Amino acid sequence: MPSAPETTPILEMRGISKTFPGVKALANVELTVYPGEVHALMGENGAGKSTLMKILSGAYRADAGGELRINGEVIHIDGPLSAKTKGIAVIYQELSLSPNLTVAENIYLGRELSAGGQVDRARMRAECKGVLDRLGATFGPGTVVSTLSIAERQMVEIARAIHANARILVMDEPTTALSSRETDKLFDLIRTLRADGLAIIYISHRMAEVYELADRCSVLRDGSYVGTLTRDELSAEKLVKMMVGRDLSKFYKKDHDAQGSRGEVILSVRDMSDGHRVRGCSFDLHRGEVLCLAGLVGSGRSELARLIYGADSRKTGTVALDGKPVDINRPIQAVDAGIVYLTEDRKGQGLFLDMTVQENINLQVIGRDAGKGGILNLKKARVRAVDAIKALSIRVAGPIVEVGSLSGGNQQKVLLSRLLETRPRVLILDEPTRGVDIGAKSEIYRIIDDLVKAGVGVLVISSEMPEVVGIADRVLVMREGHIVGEVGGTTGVAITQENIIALAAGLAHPSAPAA
Amino acid sequence: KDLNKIGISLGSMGNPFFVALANGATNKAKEVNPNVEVTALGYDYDMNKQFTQIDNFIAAGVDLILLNPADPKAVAPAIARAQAAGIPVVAVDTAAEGADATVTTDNVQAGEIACQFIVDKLGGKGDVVIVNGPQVSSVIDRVVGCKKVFGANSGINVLSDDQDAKGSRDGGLNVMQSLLTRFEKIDAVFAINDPTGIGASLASKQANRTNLFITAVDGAPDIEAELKDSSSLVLASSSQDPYAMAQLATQIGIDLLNGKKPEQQVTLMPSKLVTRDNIADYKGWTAAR
Amino acid sequence: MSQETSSAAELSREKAAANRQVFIQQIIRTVGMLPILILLGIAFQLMSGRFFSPQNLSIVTQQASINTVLACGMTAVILTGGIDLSVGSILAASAMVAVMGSLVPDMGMIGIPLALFAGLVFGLINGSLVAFIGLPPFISTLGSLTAVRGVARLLGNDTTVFNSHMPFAFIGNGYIFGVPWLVIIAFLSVIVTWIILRRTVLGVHIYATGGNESAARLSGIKVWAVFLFVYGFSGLMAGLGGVMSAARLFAANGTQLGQSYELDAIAAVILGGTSFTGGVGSIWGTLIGALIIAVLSNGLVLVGVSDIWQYIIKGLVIIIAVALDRVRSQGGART
Amino acid sequence: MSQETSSAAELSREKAAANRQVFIQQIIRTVGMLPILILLGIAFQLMSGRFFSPQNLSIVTQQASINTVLACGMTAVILTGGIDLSVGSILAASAMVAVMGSLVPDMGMIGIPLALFAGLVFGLINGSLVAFIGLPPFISTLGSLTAVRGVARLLGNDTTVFNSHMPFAFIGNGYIFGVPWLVIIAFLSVIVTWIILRRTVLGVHIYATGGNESAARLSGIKVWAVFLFVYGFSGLMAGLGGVMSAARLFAANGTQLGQSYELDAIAAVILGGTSFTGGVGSIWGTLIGALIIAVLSNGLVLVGVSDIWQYIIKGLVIIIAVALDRVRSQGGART
Ligand SMILES: Nc1ncnc2c1ncn2[C@@H]1O[C@H](COP(=O)(O)OP(=O)(O)OP(=O)(O)O)[C@@H](O)[C@H]1O
Ligand SMILES: Nc1ncnc2c1ncn2[C@@H]1O[C@H](COP(=O)(O)OP(=O)(O)OP(=O)(O)O)[C@@H](O)[C@H]1O
Ligand SMILES: [Mg+2]
Ligand SMILES: [Mg+2]
Repeated sequence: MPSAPETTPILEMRGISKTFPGVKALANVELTVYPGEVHALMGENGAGKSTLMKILSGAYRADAGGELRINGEVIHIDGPLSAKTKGIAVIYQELSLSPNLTVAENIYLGRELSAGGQVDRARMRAECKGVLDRLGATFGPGTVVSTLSIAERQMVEIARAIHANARILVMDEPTTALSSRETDKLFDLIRTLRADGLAIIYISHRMAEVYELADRCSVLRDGSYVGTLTRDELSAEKLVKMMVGRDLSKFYKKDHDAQGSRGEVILSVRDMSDGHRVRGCSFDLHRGEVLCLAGLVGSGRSELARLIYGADSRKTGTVALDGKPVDINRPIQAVDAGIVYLTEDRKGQGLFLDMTVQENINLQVIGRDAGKGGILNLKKARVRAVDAIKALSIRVAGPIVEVGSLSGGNQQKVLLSRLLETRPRVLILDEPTRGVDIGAKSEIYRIIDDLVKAGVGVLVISSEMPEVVGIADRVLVMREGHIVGEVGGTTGVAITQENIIALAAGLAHPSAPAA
Repeated sequence: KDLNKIGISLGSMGNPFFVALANGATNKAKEVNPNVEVTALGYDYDMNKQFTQIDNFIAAGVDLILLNPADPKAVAPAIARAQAAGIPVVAVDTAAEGADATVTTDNVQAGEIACQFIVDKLGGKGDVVIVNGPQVSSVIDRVVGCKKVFGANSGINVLSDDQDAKGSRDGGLNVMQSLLTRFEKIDAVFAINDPTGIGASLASKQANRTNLFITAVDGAPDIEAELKDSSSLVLASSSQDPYAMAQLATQIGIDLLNGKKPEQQVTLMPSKLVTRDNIADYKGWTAAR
Repeated sequence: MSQETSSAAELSREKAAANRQVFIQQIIRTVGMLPILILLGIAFQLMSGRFFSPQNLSIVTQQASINTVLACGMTAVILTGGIDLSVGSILAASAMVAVMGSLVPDMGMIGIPLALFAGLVFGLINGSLVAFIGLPPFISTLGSLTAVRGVARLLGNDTTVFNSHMPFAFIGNGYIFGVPWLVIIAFLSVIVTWIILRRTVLGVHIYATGGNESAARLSGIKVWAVFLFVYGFSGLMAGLGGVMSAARLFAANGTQLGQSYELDAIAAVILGGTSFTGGVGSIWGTLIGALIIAVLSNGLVLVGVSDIWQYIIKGLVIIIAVALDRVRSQGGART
Repeated sequence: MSQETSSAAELSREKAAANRQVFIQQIIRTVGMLPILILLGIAFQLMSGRFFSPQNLSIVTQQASINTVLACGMTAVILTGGIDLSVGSILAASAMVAVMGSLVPDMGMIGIPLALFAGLVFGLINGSLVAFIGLPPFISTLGSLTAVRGVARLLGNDTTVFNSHMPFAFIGNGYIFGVPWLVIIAFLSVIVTWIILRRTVLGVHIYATGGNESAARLSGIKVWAVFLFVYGFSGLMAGLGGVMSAARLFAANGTQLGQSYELDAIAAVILGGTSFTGGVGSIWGTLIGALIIAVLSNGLVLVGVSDIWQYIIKGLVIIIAVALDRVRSQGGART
């Protein structure tokens, strides 16, 4: 039905190229999208997916020579506004909201309603309420965006696109910040929109989502168009081979023996609370164990991690390392004790985008490497950076490239290698594979596996269910600030998606709350 | 009427000249009323700020205002407001239109004698430079006086007169350095005040151009040291006497309060040239009196 | 299932509470410095016994008026994350134009539009540099701070121009219903700015540009138009300040006017709680900030503090005021 | 398989090329304004015939020296995303301390450490306000701009203090191997700043704090210590500037010294390509910026341009220089 050759494609992109200073991001790429289809766009980190979409949305200008057709007509897009008027709406990978404005103002940004020369805030609020309700948002249109979580902000972006009555809707990794429940809600929504005849271009690194949603799937590799598969042709092997150019033998690599490698307790957290988002959480993390924290968005997992790390101030709670209590009130104390934390907000709180890859990788160890008087050991820094780039296969021209110019997945690897350079004993990873491509993902899983084998305790917060099920030795489930249950490990309850979701939603009690 | 409060609005309270002026006024007023409250403020050469200060003085209920006007004519409306509130206004250092009285150094004459010194010393022939300053009326007058003298002597060639050295040592030094590079031969320099002159002297000494000399206007304490120092290139300064000026102005103000009109609207205090020869007899601004 | 809905209800209740809290915080931020303004007033009243006299209040508000007008434009500029250092120079140049215009026989009122126009043009030049060439606002307005000062001096050839029969003298010295014209103009400027910022689409775009410039660009807002507008508006306000100054002084001078007025205007905006990074702030805060500055200058004279100590006290009060505000609204974003 | 290796080789060749390009870009950014500096020099030489004389070059560099020293501290501050408006006032206060110290019989050299200490203390006060109370840098240093100016005047009771037998007069007037001491001190300051910024852990932390403050906090950098350091360093540099100024002028005055020096120092930093938002910039750029400003002031006098036109030309040159730079390095991040 959707790929029927007799229908005119709503969108055709032909011969699109884009050169950045020093980088050929796209070379002669094509893409054809029909109305009423969900068209997945796949490719490794840095393949050029976002760049292609930014050209479509008028944020970038393509190099001369390409052609763009909508409903068969050649068009020119010379800015965000002209894309918008042609019915193209994009939800970017980096959220593009004004944090100081309200939800309604953001939804109407650039096409505000006015009455008698005044902005009509009341009407704006009333009219976008419907969209928000349809999305099941728990916040109102008058809420200031800066008070929303990442997931909620993403929901605002989706609402904005839907509300603009777009004919072509681009979603650049919309589910990276969503938990399975929000994801299901989003998918229902996407199906409705598809039924309404919208063309949806869907970018994701999650295979499962692509199988579930996509009618067709185009693949980019290193800035070139590789090919398009229809639904029937879609298979993991084919896709991966197109994307990576080789086979990925084992995806969720779990070499370590879940029972065998698990050692004594390394980190124990007791009665942790911050007064409102986290309430009396206690748990133990063992040496050589991957412990996952699952739960719905807003259940307080990130907050709990930040409390342990000393990034926020706690109300009650103690942390002990190897049975000895440690005093952690600031991040530096946690780092010194051997606990590191990978933030979920890579750009906002993780990386220094204007600094080079080398500086970012070395940032937390330069103090240790430095000579007398804090003089930098640049040689050592370079060696570390080069090694780390190799070890994590970071796609970058060299160590003195600014991190801001890397693709999202490669940025994530830079951030991860910065933490690994500190040789931590406890690693807290908050959404470690957010926006990371399949190859890099399996590399990150391999790294986690290696660390665990070396006796590091790893606490992973993840909203991606297959990931949790795939890598966890044990799973704690959080709900409304409490740890409400445990699966896997010694509980005897299997680690399955159903068991976790049941706990997270407060529907079942397969076991007593841990500790 | 009693004298309980005096408001003084002066160019810049960081300038020793105005400090001496404020001291003179304060001491004079204390002779009349030992408990007198004197508020002396700098308006930092901003006309709005001076208007504001005068308004504030009116609100504070002062009995007498002394001011050094930002502009001789422009300050008239503010003066009129004060007078309407029954407060007599005496201008010091620069004449002010509408003021009840004015006491000022004869700045034109000060410029004249400083530059006459140059003309005499050069024998009426030579290349000179005027290092100018912020365009306030006292500075303008000095330059007018100076140019009058130079203009009368056809042998004198004025190389530059349009560089603002900000009236400070710093500015004098910087501007003079560049002027020295620009002109290979300079015989004498007229600086619009002492700090500028000293700055020019420092620049010339640094550049080893000691075949020139400098005159200035003020007779400030630092010029006294300079004139006593034989290595200095400053040879003369037209002195002012801010202390006496303020005393006179305050006296006139007190008389006005008691209904006595001054003998003349404008009292010009003549300037005397202080040179190396007569420096020993010069009393200076800060001398105890 | 019922549990889920109840938790959803709870969540939305919590959200509403959070929202309320944000709202209250905004109010606090807006009127943030009001208590300090009142405290200062009371302190000066106690020490001098004259501060709250009607005559003095009229003087204080008049003194605040020009800075308030400048600060209105500055608020819009800073809300976009920019800065305008050239307002003092533009004020001086516009005041020159106003006085020179007022000297035109029989149609001296032309000085007003001419001065406003001059201010607008200078502002639009600043705006073009920022909007089209993408210069950092600090450097482009630093350039015009210097260049426009030169123009102001050039206009009068370094002399004072004056006109004792200023046709619009009433602006600087007249009253309506006992309220000085200067104060009325300043208040109207505040109102107009408030309407622009809070009641028009343009205002939303100004806040959006300051909050996240690239997001604003992506959503199709003509960011260049926003920049052009705010700098043009700031220039226009400086032109209005020039008219007010000319009307008050019956004179203007290229050097002796407007020196470092930009610092006072910026201080008013920041005291008023507007964030330097843009996107957050309100015009009412600016008004209070401007009043605090004027009250300090006036009150310290009333109390008879010496010039030196006025400097020290003013500096300390600015620091303490903002520090108090910071401590009080702890957890607020860093401006 | 062979195809894969050959493509890998190609990739690595491509990578090397990209690497080179990045490197060249960085160099261009660093020396960005150098062509403009050279152009200005040539233009002034052609017009006056004296600009490149050794004597004049010595004068220009001397005139640039104090601003360079201030701009070194300012660079560190701006790299953290802050600003220090108080350097001019601190310079004045330190110069007062230096001259007063030089008058101590038999141990006049004590003026130097005293002045440096005074500068450091004022700087640390600024730093504490930013680091511990979280005041916006603009407002806290605006407060000290005013308050420290008051202190400077208080120190000398509003008079000029002078010492014609300054024991450290050589600093302001002496030469080593034909190079003025002032220039040597300025150059050493640049070197020291470069080492701190580029060769020490502290320097990386400064860039990191400016680049992303919350990431810096989260990665365990003591952000408060960074702030304390940069403002302390800026104060210390202003103290050094005070010593240089005192040694050069044999005198100091609390009001007349250092007025609006902060603008020149900031202009030097920004002309040098350091970003206002922090995290991006280099000290060599600052040096070139400071030289451009000094060359302009000196060259315009050499050519005989009147004071009024100097203002206009200086303003325009600043704008044009940055605009040219912007056009040349198009696509660069907005500073
Ligand atoms: N503004 C830019 N300047 C320079 N290079 C850029 C810029 N934006 C993207 N690139 C480069 O273009 C290439 C494609 O990037 P793009 O963001 O489109 O990848 P992507 O497929 O979306 O990757 P990801 O899955 O990680 O989001 C990368 O090599 C990236 O480094
Ligand atoms: N700055 C903030 N101000 C007010 N509320 C906030 C703020 N940040 C987060 N919240 C709220 O706190 C709740 C927890 O958010 P958060 O996203 O950190 O939880 P989480 O369990 O870590 O979920 P996830 O990691 O999947 O996003 C959210 O409901 C959000 O609305
Ligand atoms: Mg992408
Ligand atoms: Mg989270």
